[in-house]
Amino acid sequence: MLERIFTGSGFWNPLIWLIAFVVSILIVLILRSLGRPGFKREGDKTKPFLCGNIKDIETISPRSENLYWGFRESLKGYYKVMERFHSGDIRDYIFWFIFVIVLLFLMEVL
Amino acid sequence: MIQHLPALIIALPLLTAFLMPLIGRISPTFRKLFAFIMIFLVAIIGILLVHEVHSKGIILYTFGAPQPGETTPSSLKIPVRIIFEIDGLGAFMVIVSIILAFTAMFYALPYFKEERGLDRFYALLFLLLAGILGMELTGDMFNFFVFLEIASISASALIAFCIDRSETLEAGIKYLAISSIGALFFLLSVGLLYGEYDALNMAMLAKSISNTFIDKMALILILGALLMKAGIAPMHMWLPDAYAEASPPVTLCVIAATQASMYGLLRMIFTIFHPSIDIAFLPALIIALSLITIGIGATMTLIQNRLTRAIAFAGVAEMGYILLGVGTAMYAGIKGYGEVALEGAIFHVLNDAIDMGLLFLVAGSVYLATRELDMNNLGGLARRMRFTAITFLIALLASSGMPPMNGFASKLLIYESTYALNPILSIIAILASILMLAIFVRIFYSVFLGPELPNLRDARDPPVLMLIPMLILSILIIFLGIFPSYAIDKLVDPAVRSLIDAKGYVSAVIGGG
Amino acid sequence: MEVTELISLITRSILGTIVLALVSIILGLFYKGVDRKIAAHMQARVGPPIRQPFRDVIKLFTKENIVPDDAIPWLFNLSPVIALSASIIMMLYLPVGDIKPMLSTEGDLILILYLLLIPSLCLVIGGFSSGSPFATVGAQREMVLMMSYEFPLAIAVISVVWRLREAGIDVPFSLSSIMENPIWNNVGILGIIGCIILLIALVIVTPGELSKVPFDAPEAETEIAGGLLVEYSGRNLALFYLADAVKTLAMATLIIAIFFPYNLSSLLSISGYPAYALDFLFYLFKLFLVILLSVTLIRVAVARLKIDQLVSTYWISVVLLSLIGLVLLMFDRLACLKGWY
Amino acid sequence: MIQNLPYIAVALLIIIGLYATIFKKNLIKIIMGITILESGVNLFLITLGYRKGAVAPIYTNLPEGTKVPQSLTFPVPQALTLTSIVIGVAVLALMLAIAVQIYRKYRTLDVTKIRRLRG
Repeated sequence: MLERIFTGSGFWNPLIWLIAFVVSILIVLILRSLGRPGFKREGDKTKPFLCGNIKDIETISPRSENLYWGFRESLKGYYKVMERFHSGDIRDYIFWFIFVIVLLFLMEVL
Repeated sequence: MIQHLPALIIALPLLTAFLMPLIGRISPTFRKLFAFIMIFLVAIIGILLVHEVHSKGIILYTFGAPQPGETTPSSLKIPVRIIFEIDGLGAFMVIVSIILAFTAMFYALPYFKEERGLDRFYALLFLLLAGILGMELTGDMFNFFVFLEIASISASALIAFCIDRSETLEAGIKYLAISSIGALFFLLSVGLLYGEYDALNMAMLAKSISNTFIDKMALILILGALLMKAGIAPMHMWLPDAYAEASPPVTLCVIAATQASMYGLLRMIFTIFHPSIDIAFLPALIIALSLITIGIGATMTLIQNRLTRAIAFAGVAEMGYILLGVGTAMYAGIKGYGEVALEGAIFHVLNDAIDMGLLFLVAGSVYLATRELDMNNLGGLARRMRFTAITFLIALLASSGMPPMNGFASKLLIYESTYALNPILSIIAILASILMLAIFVRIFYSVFLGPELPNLRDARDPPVLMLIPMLILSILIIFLGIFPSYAIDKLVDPAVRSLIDAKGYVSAVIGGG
Repeated sequence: MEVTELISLITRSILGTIVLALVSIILGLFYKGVDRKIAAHMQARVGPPIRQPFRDVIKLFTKENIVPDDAIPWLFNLSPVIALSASIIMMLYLPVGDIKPMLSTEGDLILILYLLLIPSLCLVIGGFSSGSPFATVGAQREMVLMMSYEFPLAIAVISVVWRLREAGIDVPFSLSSIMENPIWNNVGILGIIGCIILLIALVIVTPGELSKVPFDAPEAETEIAGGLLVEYSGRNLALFYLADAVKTLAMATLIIAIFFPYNLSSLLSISGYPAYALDFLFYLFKLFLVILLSVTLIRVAVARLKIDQLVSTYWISVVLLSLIGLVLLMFDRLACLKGWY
Repeated sequence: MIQNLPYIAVALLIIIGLYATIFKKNLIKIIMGITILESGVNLFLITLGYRKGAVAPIYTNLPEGTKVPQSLTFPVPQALTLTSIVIGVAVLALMLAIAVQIYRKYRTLDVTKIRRLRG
């Protein structure tokens, strides 16, 4: 039960990892407690760091679909193909199923 | 009693399913209680069965004549019977299905309040459970087909259950159409095999199969059907639809059905067809399909805006990991790194089931609290739904395979065996885990973090009864993550050994070596 | 596993963590100072003294630790703690000097790859949980950056390990066997070229891993005001600063462990404590070289990339580069098998 | 040749069924295609079970001079087909029921329009 996993090429022992992790968290917490705790609540300290006249923050914070824009932007071509592939058409679902079977069949025959 | 466990574990859900409409007439509370007691009993029977298999070896349960000649004239040496044969792999799958079904039922009881037709809902859920368990226990090809169809029909009825929304109907008919075609192909190949060998019994077929053209055709049809049912690209498109549109308890059971199809694949490949059929390109093709699945699943999940759909695409990628391990084991044989790969794949079946299950339960809690699944309209829920946020964090780490969660252990086994075949395999596997981490972090941000939205201020954690199944799955994730060798020794290794020892499976039925 | 072995492992991991926490924080801050000094000299500035990072940290510890209104406090405060502790335990699995990794039999290279992710992941979650739009933009960029550099990083690491396995090394994922069997000794001429290419890829990955210029789009002071760290202050910021320092050290140590595992003591046939001391000094020198090459030089020489350029840089150019390295290694194995050398 | 006729019919039925499912736009026609496919598979099973000149194994009602068991057909394929037909009916009923509901929601049965789940 406490054995490490041996994969033939590497090891993994979560228990020891966990012990080390807990110890290091303790060290970090001790280190952290050296610092100045808390803060005085005054002025606009706790408001987000923004300029301009912003009323409610939730209207300007990025929504989910804006995330990872850079990634989608650079793989635009791929995603265009993929969206066409996932057409949602029930016939395509069946077509790809038949396609795989026929492919297997042809690869076997040829 | 003990020797009838395999029959009971199927009979009990079936009985419950058909009693449900009657019970529902008494009172809704009694219906809930009854459903809970029954799923509890099934779980206990399942655990006893697994214990029995692990202590005594393969269990053979015969419906009908145990010996040839008892029902047919003595000159005809064909026993008329259906057998259930449960070995290590079957026992492992029973555990997986029971974990999912148990948590799903637990979650369903408080999840549905005012919905109509709950009798039928529970009836179908138990029917689905019976179908899944039947697929995992049976030792007969035609029986497998029947249970496959039972599972498909009840699952698609369940997916389309909330007919108020049009998407559920669409997902339901897509699932039903594609899986009935798949099942018909399966039946066709059962017919081919029966025509050639006069046998439907898996062990009998395993013994008699040779490398003829018809057998290869049968293998190809079966593989196609089961790969499709397991959600392997490019036949995976039904899976995100079905997972995302069904209500969370149903999704959990559909996950179990998908894993049962993966079990079918393992059984067909390694026990029935493996040594005798020689299709040279097959392992390479399986590996290629698994890489495509991992790639498509992991990249498509990044562009989804619907919470459940994003999780479902990640589920596609997870199935790819399992198939990657299986393909490597097919290529290298179940020895050396191939055995490690198979171990990883089978372990990942369990981990994937638990992780995905927890993710969908969290999505269900979010939906219950906000009536919203579009991630663009969600945000800031971590303040009000702290427990849900923490469980999601656990599921996030687990399904993207971060240490020390359970996903890491099984993925480690897969990475550190597939690279020996070709480094590209594990490179893509590692990359896809990072992509999955990215999508889950995105989900975490857009649902739980960020400024609080004014229309979501009254979102609350779900009631305690719904937190319990989430808690159970979280504890399982952490337990399996910290003591993976326990699960490997107790559950995974017997399963792998039973696949290595295909002769044992055959001789348990036919006798001899 | 026997009880005595377990107990010795546990004590080793506890003591090792304590010792390595101190050593790696001090070393990390020292190399941060060196990096800043050299960068300043390259830009014809005088630059701060080498002990400046220490002063920065001490100053940050005396500052107020502000938690914004829109933040989720428990996550906001937890992230820097996890980031620093994950960076520290990474050092337990990496060879420091000539000493075998503390836990060489308990974790391997894949674990290190995942542990390298955790500090960045904590940055991301901390940025997201601070509730500021700038931090959100920065955090999602960091995640994109992680997705991008992980591909070449995985190629470089897995290729080397695969080649070691094909050369007949047992347990090739273990850091101690990588250290004892340098990749250069196990390959032919094609493999050496391939390894050089992989090394270059890894050197390009390093600034991304540490979000330094030109891959610092997540922090980008000029456009998103420090990005994911914008709301952090006081001791939380200090912890992230330390985590960055330790992670730099760990990344450099990883490169050293894979590609430069040689030591002076075996060359000069010294043994005992002098050998340890010598090797440790040599390790410090190697660290200096790697950090100079992969962090300082690149960050002084190149300008920041846009986020989509960054993705295409890693996913196209660097991936192609490292794939060439992998293919060369494969050919090398083939050549070794057929005896073409 | 003549004994292969059923197999040709099986192949034709399967191909017609697949054609309908892949190329027809109407959901009802797709469901019909699946049913035709199923008939093809059922016919295949039945054909497998056929033995020339053999009789059904009903012991109480055997014709004179039947050799037991040589000239009896083993009724497994028939049993399989019956099961398969029953399952097919269930599938068909469920599919049609969902199709009716889909028509109510989408006001169309054109599958190119029933695709809100995509991407």
